[in-house]
Amino acid sequence: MAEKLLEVKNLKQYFNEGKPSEVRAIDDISFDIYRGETFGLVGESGCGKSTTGRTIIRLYDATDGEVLYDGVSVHGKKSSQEMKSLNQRMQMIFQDPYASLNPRMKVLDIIAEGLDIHGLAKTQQERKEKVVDLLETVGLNPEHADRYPHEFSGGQRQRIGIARALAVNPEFIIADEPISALDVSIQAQVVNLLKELQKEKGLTYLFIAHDLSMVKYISDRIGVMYFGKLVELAPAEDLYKNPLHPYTKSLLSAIPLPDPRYERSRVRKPYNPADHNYAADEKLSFREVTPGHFVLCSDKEFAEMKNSIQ
Amino acid sequence: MEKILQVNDLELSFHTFAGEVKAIRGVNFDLIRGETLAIVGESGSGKSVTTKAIMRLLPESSSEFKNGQILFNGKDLTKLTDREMQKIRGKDISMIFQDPMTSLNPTMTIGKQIIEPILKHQKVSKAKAKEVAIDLLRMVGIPNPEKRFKMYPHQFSGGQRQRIVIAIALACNPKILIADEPTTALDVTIQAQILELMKDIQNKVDTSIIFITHDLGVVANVADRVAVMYGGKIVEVGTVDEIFYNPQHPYTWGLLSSMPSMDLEEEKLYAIPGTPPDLLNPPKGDAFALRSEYALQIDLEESPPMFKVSDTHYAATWLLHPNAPQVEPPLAIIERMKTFPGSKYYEKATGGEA
Amino acid sequence: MRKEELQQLPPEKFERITVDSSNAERISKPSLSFWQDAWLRLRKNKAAIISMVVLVLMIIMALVGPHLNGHDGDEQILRHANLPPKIPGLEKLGIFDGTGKLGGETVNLYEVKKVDEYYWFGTDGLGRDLFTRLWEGTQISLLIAFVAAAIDVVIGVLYGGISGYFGGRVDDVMQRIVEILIGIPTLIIVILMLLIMEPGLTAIIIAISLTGWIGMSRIVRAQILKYRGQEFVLASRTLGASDKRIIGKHLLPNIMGIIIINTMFTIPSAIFFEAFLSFIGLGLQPPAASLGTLINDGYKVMEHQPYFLMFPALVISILMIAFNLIGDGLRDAFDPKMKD
Amino acid sequence: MVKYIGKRLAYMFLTMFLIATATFFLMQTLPGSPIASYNKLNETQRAIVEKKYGIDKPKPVQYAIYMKNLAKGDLGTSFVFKGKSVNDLLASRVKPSFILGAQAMVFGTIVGILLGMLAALRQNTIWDYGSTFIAILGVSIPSFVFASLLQYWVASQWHLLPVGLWDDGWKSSILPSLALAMGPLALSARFIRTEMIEVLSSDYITLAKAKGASGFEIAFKHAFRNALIPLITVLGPQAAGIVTGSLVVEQIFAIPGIGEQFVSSIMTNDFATIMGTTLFFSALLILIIFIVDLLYGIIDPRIRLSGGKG
Amino acid sequence: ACGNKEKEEGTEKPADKGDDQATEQSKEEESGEPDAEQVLNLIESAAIPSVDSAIVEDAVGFNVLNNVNEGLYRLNLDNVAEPAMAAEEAEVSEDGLTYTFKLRDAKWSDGSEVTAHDFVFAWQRAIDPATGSPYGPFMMSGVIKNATAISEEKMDKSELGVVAEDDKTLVVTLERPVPYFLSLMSFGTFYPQKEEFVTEKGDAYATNSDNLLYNGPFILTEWDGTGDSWVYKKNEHYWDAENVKLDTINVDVVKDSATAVKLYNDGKKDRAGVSGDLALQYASHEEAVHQPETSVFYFKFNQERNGEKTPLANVNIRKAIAKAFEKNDLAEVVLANGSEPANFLVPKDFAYDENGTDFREISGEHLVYDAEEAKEYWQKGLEELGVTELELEILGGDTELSKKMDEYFKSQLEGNLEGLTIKLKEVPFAVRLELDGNQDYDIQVSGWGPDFQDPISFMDLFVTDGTNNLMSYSNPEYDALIESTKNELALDPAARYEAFAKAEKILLEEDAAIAPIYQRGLIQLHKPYFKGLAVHPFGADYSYKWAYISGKE
Ligand SMILES: Nc1ncnc2c1ncn2[C@@H]1O[C@H](COP(=O)(O)OP(=O)(O)OP(=O)(O)O)[C@@H](O)[C@H]1O
Ligand SMILES: Nc1ncnc2c1ncn2[C@@H]1O[C@H](COP(=O)(O)OP(=O)(O)OP(=O)(O)O)[C@@H](O)[C@H]1O
Ligand SMILES: [Mg+2]
Ligand SMILES: [Mg+2]
Repeated sequence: MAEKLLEVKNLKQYFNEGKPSEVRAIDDISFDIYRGETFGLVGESGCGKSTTGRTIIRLYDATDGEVLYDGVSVHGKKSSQEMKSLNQRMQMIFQDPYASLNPRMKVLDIIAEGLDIHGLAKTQQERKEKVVDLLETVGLNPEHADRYPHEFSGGQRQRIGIARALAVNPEFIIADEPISALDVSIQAQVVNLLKELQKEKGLTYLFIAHDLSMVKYISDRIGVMYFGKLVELAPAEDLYKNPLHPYTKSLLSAIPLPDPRYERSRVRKPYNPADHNYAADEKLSFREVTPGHFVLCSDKEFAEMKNSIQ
Repeated sequence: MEKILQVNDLELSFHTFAGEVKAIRGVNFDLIRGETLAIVGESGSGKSVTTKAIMRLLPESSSEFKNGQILFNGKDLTKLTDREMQKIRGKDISMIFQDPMTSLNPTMTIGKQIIEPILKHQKVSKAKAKEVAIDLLRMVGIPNPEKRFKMYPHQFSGGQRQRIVIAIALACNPKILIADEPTTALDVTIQAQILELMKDIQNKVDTSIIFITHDLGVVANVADRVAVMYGGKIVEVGTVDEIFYNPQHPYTWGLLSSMPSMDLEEEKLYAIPGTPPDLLNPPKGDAFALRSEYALQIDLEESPPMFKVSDTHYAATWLLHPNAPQVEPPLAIIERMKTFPGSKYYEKATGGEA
Repeated sequence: MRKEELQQLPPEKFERITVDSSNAERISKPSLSFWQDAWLRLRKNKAAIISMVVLVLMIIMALVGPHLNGHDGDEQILRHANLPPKIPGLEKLGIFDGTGKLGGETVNLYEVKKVDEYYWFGTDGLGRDLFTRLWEGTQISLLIAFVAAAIDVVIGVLYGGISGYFGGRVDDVMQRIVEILIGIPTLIIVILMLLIMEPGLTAIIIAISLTGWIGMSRIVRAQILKYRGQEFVLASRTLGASDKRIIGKHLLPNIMGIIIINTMFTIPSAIFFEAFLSFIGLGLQPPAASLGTLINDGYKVMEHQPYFLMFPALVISILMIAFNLIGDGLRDAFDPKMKD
Repeated sequence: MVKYIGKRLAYMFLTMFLIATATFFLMQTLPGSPIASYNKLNETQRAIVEKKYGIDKPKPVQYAIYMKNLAKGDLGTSFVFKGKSVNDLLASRVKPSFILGAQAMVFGTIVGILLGMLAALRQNTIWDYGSTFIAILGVSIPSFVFASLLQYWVASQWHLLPVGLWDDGWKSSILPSLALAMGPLALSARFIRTEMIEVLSSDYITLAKAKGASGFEIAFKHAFRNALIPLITVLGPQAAGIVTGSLVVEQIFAIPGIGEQFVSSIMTNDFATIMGTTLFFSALLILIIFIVDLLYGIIDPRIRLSGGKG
Repeated sequence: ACGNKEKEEGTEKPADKGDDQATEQSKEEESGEPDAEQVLNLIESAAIPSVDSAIVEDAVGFNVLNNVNEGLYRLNLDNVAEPAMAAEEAEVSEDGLTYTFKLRDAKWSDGSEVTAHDFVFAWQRAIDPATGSPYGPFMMSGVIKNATAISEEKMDKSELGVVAEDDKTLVVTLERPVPYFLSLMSFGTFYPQKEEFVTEKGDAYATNSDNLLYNGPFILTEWDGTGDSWVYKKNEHYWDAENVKLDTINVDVVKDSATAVKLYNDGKKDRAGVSGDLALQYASHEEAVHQPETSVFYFKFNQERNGEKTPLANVNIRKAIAKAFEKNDLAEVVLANGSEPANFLVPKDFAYDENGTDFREISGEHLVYDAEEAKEYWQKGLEELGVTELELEILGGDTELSKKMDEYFKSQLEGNLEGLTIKLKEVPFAVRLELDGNQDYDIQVSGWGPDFQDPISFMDLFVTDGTNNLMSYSNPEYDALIESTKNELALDPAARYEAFAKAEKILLEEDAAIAPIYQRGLIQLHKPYFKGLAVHPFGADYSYKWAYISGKE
């Protein structure tokens, strides 16, 4: 297998720690992302997907655990130089194409912000040229550089966000629900673009979404999160064909497809955490059921899964 | 087939700083008692405006009815006084909005918000209204309704809030329920629950539902009939099977093609190029032509009328004109058509098989 | 279109054409800078435009007004003290003809005092021309308004910005300081200043700097708190932006609107704060007057010499209405939500 | 909740303590000694009097004593009103100021809110412009001008209400209250207008309309409460200011209030009274800010106390 | 005037002084028949800080005291001190050092007798430094035997030269002959206090109307010690109660002159002072009473500031400034309130020699406005100083009227004296006291109201190191003259007045140590039915004892 680009080890992120309002947004998750792949992360709203992304890029300081990027820890004390270099190699695309662009900045300046911060453009001329290149890369016209975000549609805005992330030549991009707020035809534009870029530049993605159908289309491997925990991780095809964790099954069964006949026959499988019937002393752990297919389960469940596969 | 609502030639504009926004440019459709009509179309195509026009919820200062009728039980809603309209809203026609996070008043208990339309439209006592409200909450699946009656919206999850909004909409057993993207803000599992709930309720109380969404999966799930909107017009309307398995309008093709299929491995998703039309200066002719690879010369000059495909199926595209050249729909669409008996590709497919 | 017409459409109309899809990405609006765009929208706001014209007129009057009627605002002609307004032309209409009250009787004071000159807005108790003094006062008040607005913006925005942006302990401490500052009455601070300061513009500015910015800082803080978690700020942080950059480039431009509106509240209070300072003795060096001091002097004799109060009150009201309408207009013009 | 209130109270005491300290030392730098007015006293007398008031001791000792007494709620003895405790002095003056202030606040806010609502509901009509005009006049013309105008017309010319003095029951309070009300009126009108416009465009108002609610119900049952939050934020400190009296208005209407007394105490160097009044004022202010914070929670259940803004 | 610290225009004390016009007016009034209802409504300018006769130091306090209590003497309608608690004129020894008073049968408001012991107690209490009485030592030192020593804690208070020979006989021993001693006896500080009552009340004494005992024409009610209103009721125990006609006087504090006038016009109040710009409008009002006071205002020229000589140490500069402003315009147009230009320090209509000749006629005018002369002095002064320009600061009050006046000075002085720049500093009273005390000013607008009817009340101010000098003025000749009036000339009125006249000439004409500006006047609105008001030129402002209502309705 390819080399590990990002390792997340026992990561925890608690908000308002110690207070009654404590939220365990991420509760001990571990996974790796390999260079060049797209890692999909799905789960219902509020399960901690964004928090995971933001903690990886250090918008939040982790409560516990470790994030290694290319073998280097992201968290902990860092010089501003080290921070900058990390910021350059790792970038993020945000969920909301409306909130993530400063309404009072020109597209040129939005995209060039990374160039300015990292001193990647020596002259105004070069700066402008680079921005124009980026705009073309994401399928926008050079004259768009002089405009303000509000003049663009959602899909175009999301592409500006992508151009901003690309400006610093990152290797790894966290895409936090980049398409959830867009309508179908525009979703396709953005997904196509991300795929093309990956091919051209060899990017690695962490692709966050709650819609399994798009995620399946774009991802190589998918992790399923439930209430701050990673419950299943498998290659995309495998996960879709062979979901093991009941939550994953439920999630898959809930996706409506643009096929009325299929819809009429689809049966949704509800998920109730209580159905696991874990005993008080049972230990849950993340185990590999088939090669590359991990599930959070107890010993008993593990055995059952193994059986059912054979 | 009782037509409970008829929208005829609706035209509507907004007056803004920049000029007149022609948001609705001639919309026609009927709603039949007990059915679910889905309206799909991309953002900005006029779905919400159409339904808000029915409810007369558009800002009076900036919106203007240019033409058309909205007949509800034979009454033209556009002609009613505010008072008369208030009697219809919430009682005969009610509405569910997209975002459960913002459509409940944050400073009012949910109980009060549910009781309000009951007290308003039915002559019942407060206690009785409360009973009704608690029943409704139970019906939409809020556990412990008696206890949660006195709680505020922020104390509920998104899915629960959307259920409450539905409960409010159902409070007076409306004849028409308009759901404007009721699940867009929810994740799939909760979306599925809400959709099931709506279907259940429709079976129980026999309302007609206008369901707005741009998610074709949802449409496939809930709709009896589908209307496709583009640029302030309905460009195609038909039963759900007709639209999904025998679509005629290039825009519908584009929409259906841009969804990834769970089974097929595609290299690249189909994406409709370009941006939606500028409704300030709507293009002459077919608004979709500029983005369509099937554009005809006439598309740029003349806007197409509704061509009949079947008794229930109409589409507004010059491609259906007898003089129009025959075009091949995208592959994914042909795949779909193959399974539809009325389609020209159907025979081929079965023939081949047979 | 009728059925038969439909049938008759010529076949060439049904030619397939290719539409350049990159064209479809084009935005039809002309490219404008942020400021041009704001200006365009401001220009559509009639009230704001009229107010701007009025404000410019007022500024012009403040500059040239003192030289218009040949009287000197500082020259005391005691023989001409306490004359009511008399305006050539209008006097024939029975208004502003020099009649005023004296000891309960209405008489033409110009005749009684045998004055031949015209004092358009009358004279004060020392026989100084009020027209001239009014515009000189307007000059000073406008100056103070601008200075106060500047202080408000500089100190208030900086303080509120820092407090809100860094939050936590910094915010706690800074907010306690603010509470103490509002807790100590201004009068005490001003009296202390009296001991160490020469009265004059510097003293006024310092006094305003000491207390005038607190309201602004609180509002800015609240706004910053609201914006600092927005995604575009996070985006900038993932790019490695410094705090300075985030505040300067991202936060401040977005809270401009509210800053402008709040400044509109600051201006009148500054104008009257100056009057209050002058009253205590820390303000302007006599014989200089300001709108505030003119009103302060005027309201006491309102009953008998209403023109004392009327003209400065009128000027200040016009100024305030103009300022506010311009402020509203600016806020709307800068607000992306107000985009057509 | 209890914990939160406890914490807030602790903070309030801290702030009070700091204000008391700051004022105490500022007071020492005020011109003249507190017994400046005793300038006829000879050296011996002066020494005795200073001893009597305890101002012969070193400053830190004086400070300690003052703070000790303050903790017991004792504000000391007036230097000008011989032998009278500052507590009594304040007590006798607070009532008129409070009545006027409270009436002005209630009247000003109610009328202001109505004007603001009217302006918002009839946006860009003559009502809107009229209400904005009144609001601007309210902030740009000082209360003493209103006071004089009211006194002249209503009392002197039309003889409808007393010219001044505090001897005619509630009648005496009407004009001064009206004059004082202009400030809060203007403020409320401006804030409510802006906020109502925003609230009226929100989804839940549309939903309320969709329920069939009438314009009146929408404005008062649904929108009003939500538009109130920003207003009470600014109104709180204003209330503290108005309730603790306004020098000029009290002087114009010859009302024996605290504002007037405060100024004379400053003019006569009555340190104990200055300190006492200042502390009274800040205590009230801090209390009101606290109440405003509690009100947030009552008006808007979303603002949980722990998250309430400081 | 009440003896107060320096007063200044705009403290807006509605006190007015009896002059001919007012006296005549009141005499005329006496012809009217009193109405059945005898209720008077008045305005005061400030709250009462204290009614303890040992503590009182402000105008309002002395006024209240004068109407609820009584000393040995009381000023009558003609402003002559006549026996009050004293049954008859005092017996004075040959050397003028011993005064023996016989007390009349008078009662306190609790019904007990007023005795000589009450005087002894009150006086001793006032001089006792522990009491902290501002006026006790000020009035008694150098007058009553041993007062100075007691006030400096060098002697016990029982050594004070006042003894109760029996219940009804009081003997006072003086330090030196004091020609105006009897007029002091009407002054509040010398009023009696009942020991038993004072001790019983302790700290609470005089803190409200219940904690006071009255022996004057009225008793005080509804005074809570801090409030802005109080009521006088007729004192049934007063010895002369049959001549007191008023039943009730309602008093409210009104600080704003315009409001006071409005209350007057509304019929709510029977008398109101008119100040500031309003005076102009009311000067010719038919109910206006127009009365000069005995307060005189002048420039103080500070000769030494921060240890250095100021340009004002130059006599020509001082003279130039003193003569460089037109005083008639100032009084008539700027002040316009009945004030009169002053070319003197001791006011007119105040002190008379034994023939009844006004001191002013004896002393004449000094430092009259003369722009030409002023310019000459100015040039001379500048040459002596070796400069061509001077910047001087005028320290003034922060009231409306004093500001207006300052602006007038600035314009006059700068107009007449080339090279002079005037800076105005207008500060609140407390700040001004501080600056005055530190001699931190150049020129100050200052004023003085007399505490008793004698030129010395003014002349004493400017002796070297006088408590109110504070401008480093010192002239041995002047000091000697003033000293002589207290000693060798004390019993020779004519020579004494000559000495005062000479001293005044030195102070003004020769040294221009100060520059007189004006003698204050006031305009009062006074209802015609309000009759018999006694207005006093010094001490307390008013006596309501003889006042009554006649013809109201
Ligand atoms: N700054 C914060 N302080 C406190 N709690 C937070 C914070 N940010 C997130 N949370 C909580 O952490 C949990 C996980 O949030 P997160 O935003 O990661 O969810 P998500 O999976 O991205 O959901 P969505 O699909 O809605 O974006 C939620 O319960 C959220 O309320
Ligand atoms: N109040 C308004 N003033 C001006 N223009 C409006 C207003 N409301 C809607 N429009 C315009 O009308 C057009 C149709 O809007 P509408 O809200 O119906 O779209 P939609 O199909 O519901 O889209 P979405 O899927 O984003 O909800 C848009 O171009 C929109 O900008
Ligand atoms: Mg998220
Ligand atoms: Mg919509």
